[in-house]
Amino acid sequence: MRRMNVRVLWRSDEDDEIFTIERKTAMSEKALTRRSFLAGSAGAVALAGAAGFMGFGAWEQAHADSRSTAKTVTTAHSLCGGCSSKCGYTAYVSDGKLIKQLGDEGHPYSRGKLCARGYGYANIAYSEDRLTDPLKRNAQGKFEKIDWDTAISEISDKVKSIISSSGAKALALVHDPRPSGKYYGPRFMQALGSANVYTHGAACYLSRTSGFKQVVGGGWTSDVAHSKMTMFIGRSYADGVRPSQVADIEAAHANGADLVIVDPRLNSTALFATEWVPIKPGTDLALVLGMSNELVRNGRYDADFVAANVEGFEDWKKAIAPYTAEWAEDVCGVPADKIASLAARMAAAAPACSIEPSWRAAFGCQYANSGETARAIAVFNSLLGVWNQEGGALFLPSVKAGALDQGKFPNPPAVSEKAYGLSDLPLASESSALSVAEGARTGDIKGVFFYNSNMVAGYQNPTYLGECFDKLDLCVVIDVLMSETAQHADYVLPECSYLERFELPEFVSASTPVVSLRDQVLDVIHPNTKPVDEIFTLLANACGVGKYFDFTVEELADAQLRTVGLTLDGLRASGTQSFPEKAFVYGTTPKFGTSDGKVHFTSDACAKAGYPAAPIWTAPVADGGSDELRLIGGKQAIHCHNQSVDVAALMNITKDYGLERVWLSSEDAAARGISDGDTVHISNAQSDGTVKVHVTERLAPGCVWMPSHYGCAVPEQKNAYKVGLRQMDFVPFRIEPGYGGACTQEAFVKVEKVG
Amino acid sequence: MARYGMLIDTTKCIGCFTCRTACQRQNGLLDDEAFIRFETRESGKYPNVHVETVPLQCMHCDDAPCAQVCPTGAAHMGEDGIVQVDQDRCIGCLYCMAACPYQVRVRNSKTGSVDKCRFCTVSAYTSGTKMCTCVEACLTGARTFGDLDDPDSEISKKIAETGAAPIAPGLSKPKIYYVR
Amino acid sequence: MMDSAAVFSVLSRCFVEGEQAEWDELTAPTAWADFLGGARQMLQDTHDLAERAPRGSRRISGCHLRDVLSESELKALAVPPTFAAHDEFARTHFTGGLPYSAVPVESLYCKDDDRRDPLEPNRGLYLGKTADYMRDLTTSLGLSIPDEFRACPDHLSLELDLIAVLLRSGMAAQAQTLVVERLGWLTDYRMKLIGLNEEAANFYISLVDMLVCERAKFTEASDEEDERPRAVAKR
Amino acid sequence: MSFTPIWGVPIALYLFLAGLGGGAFVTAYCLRRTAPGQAESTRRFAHYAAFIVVCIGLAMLMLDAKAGFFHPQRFFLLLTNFGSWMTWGVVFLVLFTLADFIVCILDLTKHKTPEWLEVFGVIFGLLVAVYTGALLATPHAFPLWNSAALPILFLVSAMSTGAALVIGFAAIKRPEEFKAMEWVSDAHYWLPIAELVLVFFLMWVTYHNGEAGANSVLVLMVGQYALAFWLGFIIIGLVLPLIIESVGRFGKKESRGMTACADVCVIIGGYLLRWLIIVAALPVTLVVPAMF
Repeated sequence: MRRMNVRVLWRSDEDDEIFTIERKTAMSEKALTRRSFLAGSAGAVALAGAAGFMGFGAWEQAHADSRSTAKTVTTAHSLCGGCSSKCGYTAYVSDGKLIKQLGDEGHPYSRGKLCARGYGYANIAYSEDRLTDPLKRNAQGKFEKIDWDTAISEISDKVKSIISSSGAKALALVHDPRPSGKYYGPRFMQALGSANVYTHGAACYLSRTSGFKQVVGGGWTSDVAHSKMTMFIGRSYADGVRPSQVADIEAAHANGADLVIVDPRLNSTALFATEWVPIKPGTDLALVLGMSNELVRNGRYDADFVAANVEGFEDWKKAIAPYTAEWAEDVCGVPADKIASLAARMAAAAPACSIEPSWRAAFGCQYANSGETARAIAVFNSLLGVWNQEGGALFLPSVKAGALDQGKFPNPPAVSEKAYGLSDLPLASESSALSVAEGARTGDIKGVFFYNSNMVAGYQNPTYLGECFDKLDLCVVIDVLMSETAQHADYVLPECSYLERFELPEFVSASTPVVSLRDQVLDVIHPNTKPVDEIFTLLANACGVGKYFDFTVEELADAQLRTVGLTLDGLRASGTQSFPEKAFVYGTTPKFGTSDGKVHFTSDACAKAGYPAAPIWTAPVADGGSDELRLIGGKQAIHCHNQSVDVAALMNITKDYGLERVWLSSEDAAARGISDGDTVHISNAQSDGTVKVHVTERLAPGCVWMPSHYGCAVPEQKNAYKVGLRQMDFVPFRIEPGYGGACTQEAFVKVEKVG
Repeated sequence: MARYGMLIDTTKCIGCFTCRTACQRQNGLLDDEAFIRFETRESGKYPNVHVETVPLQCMHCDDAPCAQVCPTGAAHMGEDGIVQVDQDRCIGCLYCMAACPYQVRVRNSKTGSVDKCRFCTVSAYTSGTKMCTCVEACLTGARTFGDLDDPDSEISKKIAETGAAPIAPGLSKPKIYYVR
Repeated sequence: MMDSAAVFSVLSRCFVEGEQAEWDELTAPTAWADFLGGARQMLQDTHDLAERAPRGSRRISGCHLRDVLSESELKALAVPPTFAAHDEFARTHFTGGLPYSAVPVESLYCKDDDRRDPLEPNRGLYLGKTADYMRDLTTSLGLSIPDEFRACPDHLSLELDLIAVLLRSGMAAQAQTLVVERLGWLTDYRMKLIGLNEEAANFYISLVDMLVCERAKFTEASDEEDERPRAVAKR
Repeated sequence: MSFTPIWGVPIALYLFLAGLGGGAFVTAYCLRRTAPGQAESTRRFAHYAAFIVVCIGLAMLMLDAKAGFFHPQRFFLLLTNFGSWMTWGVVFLVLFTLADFIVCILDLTKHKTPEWLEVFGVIFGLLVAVYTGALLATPHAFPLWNSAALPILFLVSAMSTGAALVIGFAAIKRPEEFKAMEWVSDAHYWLPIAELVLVFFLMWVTYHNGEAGANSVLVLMVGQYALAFWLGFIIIGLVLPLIIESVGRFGKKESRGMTACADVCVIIGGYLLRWLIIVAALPVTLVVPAMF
């Protein structure tokens, strides 16, 4: 066998005429071994190229020198992906790497600042744990890479078969709304003819918004910065960080506002608070009733406002008569005189005061009485006539994109029925994702798409949810990392990170409403990952509903912006554009979003749903044994639920400061012989685990506080795997009747010292 | 010749770690390399509890104990009163880490050499280009940076106004003043 | 008998998902025997990679396949996996985001680089410094990175392919520099493959061992005389 | 919030071995003075042992100084800042190792080493032993280190471990020479006592030197390192050798085996002393770190 050899006669540059003599051989496999990824069929370097070679050391030296000189730095206005606030910021990129991030002054949520997650989470783009290709679960249950075409066609076949066998109502989408996701996902489902679109609301704000809806038609924003007094029930601006809110509360503190924290835990906002009112978890309703009772008993409420705007005041007044401050003291542990003083101070500060609407904490979805607590709070604010008053509670305006040309952007026909399970939740303001779990268990739901949602890990009991979704015929997860939910999926479609995608304009409600844009900051790193708009467009085409997606995301964005008098290029340049003509004006009595535009202290819908017509006392359902403690959770400023725990920059903070530790009051710790730094065993019927404990004076006895980010059970997320415990593991599956909340803190656990 | 220093108002520090991650972004630090560390102090008994978070970073001491003990001269007092560590001279003997009374020097897990806060915000202060440094990124504006030798600078006035003082007396002559 | 360039080309095909036709052609009995012969000859070759032995080249200790690979690895090497098996292995292990991912990209495994580049994201992240280097190197040589390798210019297949290209272009000394500088992470990657504890991984482990052994030949040599490779090139 | 020590076993070994080397060399010189010509092979052993032991220590230092390990040329920069004990330490170490090396060469070639050379070696041997303590004592961030007792304690421990090494060797390998080493054995008997006193003094002073000092002592005496401190260092390192020596000295039979065993304990104690002092020290910080 002749050796194929390449002889090079290397002459000095002047007479470089002879370069390569190459012996041609007949064997085709020789040709194969010549073909190269880099140099194509030539398989060799042109002579000119040869001089370009540089060893790593030399390159590093040259590279370092070139790095110090001004490199081309590109900037782009975009929206942070660290949490759902989506703060506007400017990204500075050099040589494909993010070197600087500055919050945009004009954006109402960032106001020129980003938080710890904004900077840390950006490293997700280069993470080793990222999904790089579409995956399919093979026969042995392991995931393996498949190409996009096969994935899309197999998924669309399953979708079509489900539709033909049980109709489009057997399909569902669960998503955590993101600028493009909240348009493309629901549009895809509507195009298929399914109304089953769900958000993460059931594990976040559903009970709260539903309760407010019954009384005043929806949520509000407290004008904290200008308030004389604001009460925070469970909500902590310094833990669930949004830069604008931190600035507001700091301004209020500087102005000497009376800022009260009602929370079993003295959270990080303690710094700005004038008073901490520790309370027995799940009994905020009692406190609010006690205060309301005080207001009415002393006649210290805005009678004119009530007379003009409130329905059912008399019935409500009769109903809450027995719920005095003294009664409340036994239930929630807050002394009666304290309740009276809080009510008096609120009355004195009115109308420049309010109870902050909160977000997830305390009554977003925590207890079986969260919906009723929300109603009572809306009633309390109404008593003081704080709506749209300076320093009170504001219904801020927002701008929506107008209708689009139906030729280019045809809307799919509306779907008549309601989302699956919504009829069982008459009081819910929107569908509850927990209905999907029930539907999957009973077989009504056969196919589910998850976009940007790790439902199994966070919405309710992971084991239970996992079992439900294992029964599905089709489970598709679209995400950036493998997640607990993806572990139950048949197909996993890799999305590129938020830094690599352009998304639709985000209309933000604020005192001066704005529209902001998530522009693309980095080129798509992994070629096989796609942004959400492309993914759903591919799926739609494959499922035969492509005609509703026959446009690019830029065209759609530009069209949406033109309906409000802007252009895409204009918004790209500025990042955030405000609508001064729509700015909020104090003092205008709002048109409440209820059926008749009035405030309802009593609600027939609630009565029909088995709740008292007026929001009076409803107890949380879970009850613990004598030595058991209620398990409550909460956020930390460096994480966004379980989305950011795999990012090393943030997880290192957790490891440096032991932030995964659970908190135990010194009284409960002493009773169990536990001291700070010990390892404890936490257990109940659902789950058990060990974790280090932080014994503190900052927690009311009777409960154990567990940060709600940890306990990742996904080995792929190497930084997060097995760090700390997961609160949801200990929570039995339960849906709050009528409202649909996930009752995330209806669980008691036993805490024992280990060893 | 300026003498730069910083004022940190811990009554505004909510312990949100933004300064730590912003600094890592601005200076391209490793994920486990933090130039700022935090001490949290709880005092009082339930329910009257006072909470304080104190961020600590290189104080750029005028009599830098680290520079005194560094055998290779890597740690040295640079111009404008900013203590610098010459990464090409440091052998990673960690003696400066032992000498630093505030324990704010970190060893780079990849190169083994020691590094610390570089007062990088000085270029923002002098040139006006916006940077995501600890001073500019802090959500509550707890930090003020400036020239201690200039009586009219914001920091000098604030120190006079608030009576800010070093975090602990007698350890060294630090250039970070705390309002607590 | 295959020469070193062809051996590297074949190796570069083994660490990436390919087409059936190409794989069958590679692993056809004659071709594979040819490859093994070429590999054995390369490993035992006591000279530098440069075709022309430079003046007074020292004896480098060649290593034989037998003393490098264990029994099971030798067996795995003798019979290459069928296309179906290779495809299955590639589609479960050469893709990112899974617990059993073993994506052969240097940035994810490069160990201590001695100087910290302020803007280089940390180890365990794609597009590290070695990726930038491979991107700049290929462009300066007039070559181009194919789009499917956009996220990983320092993918093992590209590194091996570049070595083969350099050998074919008569730039053997540079090829040797690449072998020494760019394949250092394979010991780290080998542990990852072993961590999979899968029978199918033995084939790939044996290929990696072959490369580690080949590199070892030059690392002892190049440690003694740092200047050697460049001296040859300058001629 | 627990505190992770700055240095670990490599540096503890380095400090211990540097002291051991210095101590062995000094013991060799004492033999020259007190038992001239009667313990030559033991003296040779002491010189060789000192050289090897110090080299191992230096290797430990180079290994731990990772940035230097990657860039060996940077070690030459060590002689930049003469305000730093480490620079002086390098000077002493280099000179001591040089002297010891020359003495070893002379021993090997059976030449007689001039007394001035041995005295030169002894001076720098002592300086090396003291420098290891002074190195830690300078920074006042760590109360446990920042006390005058430390350099003297490290010096005494160096001499004690050095002597133990030499005597232990002689006891086993050179019984006849061992008998001639009366003076050195007597001196060696008192060293652990001095160490005990110094340790007590160090603990007492540090305990009253601020919260961090008190905590460092508590971590040593009742905390995480209590076992290593009491059993390892105090009992095995100091008290046991004292008992054995006392029995041997004031009792009836002088058994060489027991002496060798006591010497081994002293050496173990010497290492544990360095390791404990390094890992147990807590820094002066604002918030009292978790004690245990």
